[in-house]
Amino acid sequence: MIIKALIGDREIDLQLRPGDGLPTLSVAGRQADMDLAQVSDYSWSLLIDGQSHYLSIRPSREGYQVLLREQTYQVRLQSEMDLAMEKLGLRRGTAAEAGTVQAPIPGLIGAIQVSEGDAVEAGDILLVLEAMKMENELPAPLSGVVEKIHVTRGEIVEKGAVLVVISAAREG
Amino acid sequence: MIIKALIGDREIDLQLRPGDGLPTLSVAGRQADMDLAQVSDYSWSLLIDGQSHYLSIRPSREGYQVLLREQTYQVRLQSEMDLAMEKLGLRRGTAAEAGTVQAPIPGLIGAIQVSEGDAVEAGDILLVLEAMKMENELPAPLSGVVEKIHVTRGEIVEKGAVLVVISAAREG
Amino acid sequence: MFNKVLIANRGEIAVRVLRSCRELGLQTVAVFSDADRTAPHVLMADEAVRIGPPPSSESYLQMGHLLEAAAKTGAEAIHPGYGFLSESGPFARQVEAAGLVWIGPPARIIDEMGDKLAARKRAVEAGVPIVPGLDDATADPALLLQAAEDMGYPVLVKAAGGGGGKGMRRVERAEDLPGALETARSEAGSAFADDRVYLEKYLSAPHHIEVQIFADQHGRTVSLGERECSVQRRYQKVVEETPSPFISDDLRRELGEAAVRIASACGYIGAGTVEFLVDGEQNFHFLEMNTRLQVEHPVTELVTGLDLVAEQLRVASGEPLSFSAADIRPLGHAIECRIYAEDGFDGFAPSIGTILELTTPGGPGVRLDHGIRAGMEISPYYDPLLGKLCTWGANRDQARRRMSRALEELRIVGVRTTVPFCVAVMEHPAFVEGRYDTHFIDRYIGELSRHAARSNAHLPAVAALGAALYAERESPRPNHRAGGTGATSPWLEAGRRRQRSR
Amino acid sequence: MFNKVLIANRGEIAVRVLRSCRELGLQTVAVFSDADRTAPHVLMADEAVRIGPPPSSESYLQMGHLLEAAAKTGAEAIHPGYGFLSESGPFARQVEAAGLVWIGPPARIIDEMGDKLAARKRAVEAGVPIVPGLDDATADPALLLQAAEDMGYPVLVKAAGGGGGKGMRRVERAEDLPGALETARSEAGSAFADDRVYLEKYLSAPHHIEVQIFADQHGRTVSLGERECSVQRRYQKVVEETPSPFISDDLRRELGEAAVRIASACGYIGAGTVEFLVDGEQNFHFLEMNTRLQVEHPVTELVTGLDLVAEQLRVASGEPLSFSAADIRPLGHAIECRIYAEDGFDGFAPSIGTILELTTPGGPGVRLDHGIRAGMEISPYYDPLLGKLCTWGANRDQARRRMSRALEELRIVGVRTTVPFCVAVMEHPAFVEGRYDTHFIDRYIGELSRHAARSNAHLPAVAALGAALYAERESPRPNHRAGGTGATSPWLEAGRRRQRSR
Repeated sequence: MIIKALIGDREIDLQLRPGDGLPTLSVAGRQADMDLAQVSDYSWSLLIDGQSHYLSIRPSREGYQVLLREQTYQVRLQSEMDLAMEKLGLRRGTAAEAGTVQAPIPGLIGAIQVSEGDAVEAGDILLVLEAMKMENELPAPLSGVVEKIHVTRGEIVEKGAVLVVISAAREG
Repeated sequence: MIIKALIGDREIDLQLRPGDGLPTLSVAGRQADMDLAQVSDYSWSLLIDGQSHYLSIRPSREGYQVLLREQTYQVRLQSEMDLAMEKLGLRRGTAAEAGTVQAPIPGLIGAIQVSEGDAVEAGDILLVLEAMKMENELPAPLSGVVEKIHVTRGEIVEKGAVLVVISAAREG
Repeated sequence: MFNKVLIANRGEIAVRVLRSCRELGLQTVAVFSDADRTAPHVLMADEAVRIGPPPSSESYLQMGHLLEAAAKTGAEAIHPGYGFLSESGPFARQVEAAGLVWIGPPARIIDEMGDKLAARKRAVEAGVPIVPGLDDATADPALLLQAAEDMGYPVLVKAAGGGGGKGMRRVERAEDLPGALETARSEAGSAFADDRVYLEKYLSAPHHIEVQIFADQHGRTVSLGERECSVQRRYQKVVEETPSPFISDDLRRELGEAAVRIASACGYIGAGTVEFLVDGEQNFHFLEMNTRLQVEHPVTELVTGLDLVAEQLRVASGEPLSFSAADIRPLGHAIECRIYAEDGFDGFAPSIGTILELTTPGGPGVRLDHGIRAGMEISPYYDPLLGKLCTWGANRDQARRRMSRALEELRIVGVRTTVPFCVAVMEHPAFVEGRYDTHFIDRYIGELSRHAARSNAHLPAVAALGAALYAERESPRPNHRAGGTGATSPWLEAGRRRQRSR
Repeated sequence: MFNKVLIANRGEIAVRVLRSCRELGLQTVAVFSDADRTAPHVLMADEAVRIGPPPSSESYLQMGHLLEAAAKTGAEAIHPGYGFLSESGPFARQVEAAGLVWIGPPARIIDEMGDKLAARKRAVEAGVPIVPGLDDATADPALLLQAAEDMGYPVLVKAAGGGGGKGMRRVERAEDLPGALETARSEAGSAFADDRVYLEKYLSAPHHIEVQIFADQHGRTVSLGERECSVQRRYQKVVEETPSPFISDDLRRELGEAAVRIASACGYIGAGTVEFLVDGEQNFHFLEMNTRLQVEHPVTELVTGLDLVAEQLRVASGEPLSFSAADIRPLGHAIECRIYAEDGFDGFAPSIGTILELTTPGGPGVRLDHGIRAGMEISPYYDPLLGKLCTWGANRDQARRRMSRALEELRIVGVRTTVPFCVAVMEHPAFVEGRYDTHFIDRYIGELSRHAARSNAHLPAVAALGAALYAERESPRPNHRAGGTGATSPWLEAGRRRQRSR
């Protein structure tokens, strides 16, 4: 059961051997002594060959969000099966579609300047996203029709939240 | 619905009026503006006429354990009904029985020097309670027979835990 | 002295002011918006009064609500902290009109020094060099073009009525000047209700160095030394230190004297900061004066041993300063890192969310000022400054190493912070050697990011292992088979289950 | 210098040592018993090695396990902290025999100064007055009775081989002496494998004042000033401060010189503390020497600006002290309050349990050293010291008020602590005025308790209100009726439900 972990564009080969007691893992072929102990609701102590690491781990949409020395890592885990499916081109698409406007930063939705059904030109301002003293005007990424507005004024959104969907105008 | 709160040997008269919104409480006849807001799992912010109090509140065997400015208060609440029953002598007894040996401090059970069924004299050492570098020998409070031993060696006990019960020797 | 102080602010500065009040035996009144009902400054205060809904325009900036809260609680004095209404002449005037003590300089000084052009004039009168420029905001376009030509491009168009980068434009070429003036005027007009703008020479790669001064109502004005504030992004400070590793002792003395001259010239009272730009040849120019407590005041406190907030309270109540110039003998070195809810390696993008866990550093030479707690929601309503971590050392190297150590101990789970960015700054050669100016971040952001990635090169593998063991552990045991295939991998099951339950 | 240090301890002192190692760029190895797998010192260290089950006799006191851990991790030096094996000559010898650096004085000095009789002899040779007594532990009963008669009752019977109150007896009358000698001998024999006892005059109401000294391997021995440690219960310190508010500058100088003479006489190396008893007339007597870092070392660090652990590491690696006697110019005042998991108002009864929440103080002049975290179990296996809160002030009054303020900010939910007791000490008139000796707690415990009750007189009502509103809120809503009678009181329902579910 060879497994891959993906962190950004980095791939790490892991091998998990569920034993009678603790599972053992090897990284890139090298086996290590490991012990994961829960510290608190979100935090864990991981000893790898005696090296002490203090992590917080939370499941996320993409896999797992790991905080380590105040750096956040997004970890995706893949089994042999996943890898095989990927080879067959069965990987789920994750890229946002061209007409989807997402929040570039977390913030508060200010004035919304379009309505569903409106025709917009690429560059037209759709709405204002307020964040920490700044007002950010979000423009339409392409020309078309406002298909769906997912937010309302005064709403707090996270980074990456889908705000508006524009369906592209048919050419000709 | 007049209520009493008991803290140690102090009694405080409270009056709770569950309203449409927040309940209002008056203390010793004086009504106060109050707002209790949850801060975290165990902690609460209580504003009484604008005075800010930061409490931790936990239900306990006796009622509620309240931490306030690092002091711990045991609060028992009584309704009119409770008070009426108390007047009729129907109050539940809380005092430990004479033959019950409780842990005077929290600690680790060391050597247990008696077995169930043993006859003991008042003052005989029953067991050793170890706490923070000290060994405390706990004696039998009265002469009689060891009826029940509730603990085993190596066990950690809290203050007040019942350790051993001695049934008094019948006189004559 | 007054007995009860209302703190018209929130976050770490409200907590900071509260601490000094308490040490002096004064009662404290906190104010809060609905978003801050259980914020630390509310939990710690003696009294707390609600002043409105979350947006600061409806709460912390509502002068009427603040004065009502003071009246209701019987507060006798108001401390504005920094930001919000701290540099509002009208608010200071209203506070005094209500018969309360304003803990800050008198309204007329706030008004005067808040007007950048009036402040520049004061500096000139006090014999202090200013950044070359054209102060006649009403000059005709031809005159402005000529002036810009004379001082040489790039030039800065700045608003007379305010700061914070609003109404400010950097202009590279003459043909862009008229347009820039127009935009700046309009921005300044809407931001400060004052559309006057002026021209300043753009100094390349200056140091931003400021001097803390203090004056009482009895004519004594003292300099408490300088702070080096050149680690900035978008004119916002990230790291400060004192003493400056850059300036000579002669310049240090000159800056202190210049700051005192300007403060004396305008009859200053209370805590104030005189900001200077210093070029590579140690030429200095007055930039502006801040008529309030500065975010970075703790580094000055660490080397002087003074409590600046306590001193503000004393001065406001009419007492003389507790020290004279001769008492100021700065000892050792202090550094401050600002902990923002921002990702320093992602363009300082703000991060909101809930602080799930908070672990604070301790031990020798560490001071932490913050206004957060575990379980607190970081909302987009307010400034993203969570707190300030300061260290003191017998020398700069010790303070710096101690800062690295303390940053490592600080753990904030739930939002991204500038902590890893600050760690990289502490270890960057230019910072280690004290060779940096205001372009430090822009110049080195790539290096800082690469350095962080390099020195943490082993961490992605650790994170992957942690996630794998976590998934294994959290997975339902019945599915767990020795030698199981990928298809029944317990951790993928667990991962999927959790995704579904969202 | 060595590169990797194993810290043979736990709790706040392991964390303390780790911090200085990190600031000097040294790798750290923590050791842990099964009870400490997720304790802060393990979470913070670079490496961590399990050394056994919870009882310290099977883990932290296991010399072999510690040496194995060092060998396994390649640690080159061992820091013992205080307590556990820090004053074990045999362990120091084994560490050195294993080719490792022992961070402490050489074994022969530990042995010599650990022998109270040998230490008294050194003091006499160095011309330092000792507490009057009879040092001949083998003297016949008649001689002992005569000596006791000569020095006057009460007298103390003390063990030559160790401290901590073991083998110590206070004797009021001649007829009790033989019995006391017998018991003390037997106790000392089993505790220290050394049944020698000696007689000391019992000084009434002395001050316990100690001097921090530091010596390097190059013949330099320096005094870093004194600490006043008279706030004690059962010979255990609770509050310490420096400088002592009691002694004169002349005595301060004399004590420093005496401490240096004793340390020099025995060829001392490293950090050490010379303890004195000082009577009401400022006569002083050598009591004993501690050949290790002291719990209360931070107050000395706060007024001198030194890092004593860093200095220990330097001295152990053969470097000279980084300072000379002339560099020691203590500034301001520092106070330490020990935070024990004990109820100060209930005979210092220990408290065990889980720390549910932890909020730490911050701001100017506050230093916190602790080894706990939210979620941590406080077990009866180890010393009840959770941490130490220290404050610095420009003067004693500021340090004291700051301590009150910081104690109020410290919140430990889940176990009872000495925090409220320490608040009462800070506010007691005798402490405020600096008029106290080693009988302070015994003399004033009633007053301290009453003062706490008085100044918190309004809190029981607040607690009652909090509990009532909490019960109301936690109660099941369907049962909630306006004007409900006592019989359906929602909070009593809630209270009962919760009791049943336990």
